[in-house]
Amino acid sequence: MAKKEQASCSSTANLQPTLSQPHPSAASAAPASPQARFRYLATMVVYAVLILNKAGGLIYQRDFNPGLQKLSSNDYLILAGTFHGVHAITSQISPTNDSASSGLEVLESENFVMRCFQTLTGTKFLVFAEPRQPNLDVVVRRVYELYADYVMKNPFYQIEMPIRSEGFDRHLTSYIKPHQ
Amino acid sequence: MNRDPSPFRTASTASTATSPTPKYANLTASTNLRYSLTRKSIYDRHLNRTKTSELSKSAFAFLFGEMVQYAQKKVYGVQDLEKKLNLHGYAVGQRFLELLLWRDGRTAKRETRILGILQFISHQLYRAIFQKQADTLEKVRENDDEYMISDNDPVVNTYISVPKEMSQLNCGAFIAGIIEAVLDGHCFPAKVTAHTAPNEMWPGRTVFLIKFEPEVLEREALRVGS
Amino acid sequence: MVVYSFFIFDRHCECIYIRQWLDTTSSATQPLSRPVTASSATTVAISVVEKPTSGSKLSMAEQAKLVFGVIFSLRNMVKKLCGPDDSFLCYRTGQYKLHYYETLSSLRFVMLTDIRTESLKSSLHQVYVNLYVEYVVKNPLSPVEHGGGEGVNNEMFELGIDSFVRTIP
Amino acid sequence: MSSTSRARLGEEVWKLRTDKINAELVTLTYGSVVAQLCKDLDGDYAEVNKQLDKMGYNIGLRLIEDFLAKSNMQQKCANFRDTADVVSKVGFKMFLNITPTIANWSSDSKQFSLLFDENPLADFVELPDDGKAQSELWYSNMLCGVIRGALEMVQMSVDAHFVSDVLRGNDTTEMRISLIRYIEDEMPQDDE
Repeated sequence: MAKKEQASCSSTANLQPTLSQPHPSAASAAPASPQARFRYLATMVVYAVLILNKAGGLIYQRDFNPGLQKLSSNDYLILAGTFHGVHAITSQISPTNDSASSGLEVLESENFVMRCFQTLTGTKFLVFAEPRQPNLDVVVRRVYELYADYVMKNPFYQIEMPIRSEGFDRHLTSYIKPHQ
Repeated sequence: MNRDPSPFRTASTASTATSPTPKYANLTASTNLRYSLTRKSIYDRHLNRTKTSELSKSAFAFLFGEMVQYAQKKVYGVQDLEKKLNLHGYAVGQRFLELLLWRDGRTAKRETRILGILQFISHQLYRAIFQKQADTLEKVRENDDEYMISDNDPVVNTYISVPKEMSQLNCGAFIAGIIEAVLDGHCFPAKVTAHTAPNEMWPGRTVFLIKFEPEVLEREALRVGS
Repeated sequence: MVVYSFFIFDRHCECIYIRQWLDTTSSATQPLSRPVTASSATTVAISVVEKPTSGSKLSMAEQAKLVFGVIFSLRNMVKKLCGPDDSFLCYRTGQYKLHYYETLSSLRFVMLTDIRTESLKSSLHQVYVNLYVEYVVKNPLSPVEHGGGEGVNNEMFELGIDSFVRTIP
Repeated sequence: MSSTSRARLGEEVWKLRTDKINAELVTLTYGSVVAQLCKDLDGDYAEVNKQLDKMGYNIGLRLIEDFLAKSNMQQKCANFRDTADVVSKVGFKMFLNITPTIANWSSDSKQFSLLFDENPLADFVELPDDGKAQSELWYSNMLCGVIRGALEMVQMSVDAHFVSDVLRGNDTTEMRISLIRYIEDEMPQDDE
């Protein structure tokens, strides 16, 4: 499916240069047809993607568009560890009394919005994008699917270790920057 | 490479006599395998039952990935790993060959020409196993005992990213094993190896280089000559 | 729009004001607890009318400490990621939204609301300008520094906060 | 979540979000793996079972992510009965296009069985006629490892093993799954 999607994604992107109204997709389910999904993502500006393993260790970091400062790999490691701790605490201080309080999901600053998606297995996906980026949920879910395909199914990837799968990079880039 | 037949007898040896034993049916005197009375054994079910059935590609990807990791633990270096994968493919290829020829029934044609067998592989066999035809079938100009079948995106490699330090490895050696088994099965003994040959559209493109044994060429020459 | 709690931290990273509202649908009802009055050295002693019904079993002081830990880390993270001119606005979990506003004088205003509340950046700015500066800073009786929340809990400020919370859309 | 809605989810994920492949390729590949193990361990079937379970466990640790990503499941299972539904009606459906029936619940709802009236891994298979295999080898043991590995990644420590197999001449292929305990999330060290 990935190969077909990639082909359809590049073709539809240049067919509709003017962005139609973003596809009103439900928060969790991605818009039904792949074409619709890619048309409205055409002008997506994602700054960076980070992936943390369930212990908070940084296993993937990639910049896609300028927007964030360039940090040293060590800074990213520290940032990931801190965020992991903060994420756990944000669910502790939840004022509502239902027990299953999730941790931080969206972080907003003047210059970026960050969507944090934590899987039931504890892996965290952080997607940084421009503040008005519509519906980051679809983007982060797609990154998770690509991770499940091109990292988890790669026999040369060792679980919880940094990701060096060329296939994952290739498909992530063609998804996030389709027309370059 | 030894190719001793694997311990599993192929499905085609059916035996029918049933002697009444209390709990298990013991089909023939020669075997002391137990068969459940209430359940249909594989001999009772039609061989074409799973002809078009499908499983998820992920299931295959995880199984194949684990097979690669298991093989990798037992070998040193890319060549040995490819040999192991080739062996696995060979076992699969042997069974697929029999299954396909049985399914062709009377229409099955015994290939006698190199081009014939290669077309059988890149069309019928590939479509039966991978649900698509091989992308190209070429002859290597320089030496006449070599042919090439290419696949733009072999299903075994879809999710595999080979690390740089093992860059010559191509897990398509598994498919090379399948091709080799089919060729051997048709008395066209050959060595088949998988090579990565990417182009800008298909980074995962793989070419299966088929190198026939000398006697195949002699026979071919006789046939062409007569 | 439901407001759960409101915190003020001074530049010494100390919590000088906590206010919690009953977790009911109406925006703000009778305040649960009088604000924090604490001697700066010891832990924050809270005079609480009743046990806060907010879900978390944490005491107010613990919650304040955790909230500060979170906003401080996130604030630094944002600064690291985007440089000094960027500032952390808010974050949302599945259950609540935390809004953050920091003055140039490193006074930090934090408000926890339900997740549907829009950005409160300008509202918190109003709280700072119209309430905090007017009724706390300009209040001759209150000390310059508010170690342990001293002088922040004066009457006018309280009323101001209450009426203000009701006006937030 | 009722079991019918789980079944619907499984059906939907199988139809809409799963790439398909020829089943016989998977069957024969699995066969070649088991055959290779029997050769490498020269007929020590107990060891082959263990190795198959270990390989399955490694797969389960990874497969769970594919399962969660494709099934879009956001909440944890309410209880172990719900887990059984999800494993059978969504997991097995999505990967092997079968839905084993759930049976023989223990009174404390901590143990259940999966009855496979269809097992794609065991097509065409007949165990070796060496008088040992039919009483020692669990041909599809990799499935037990997959379940154990996958559930461990979502904080459930379980034991899974086969109790009967048609290939052994039994009337049913039954896998017994029992919940050992729920694993608490490790808390990050409080570095505030």
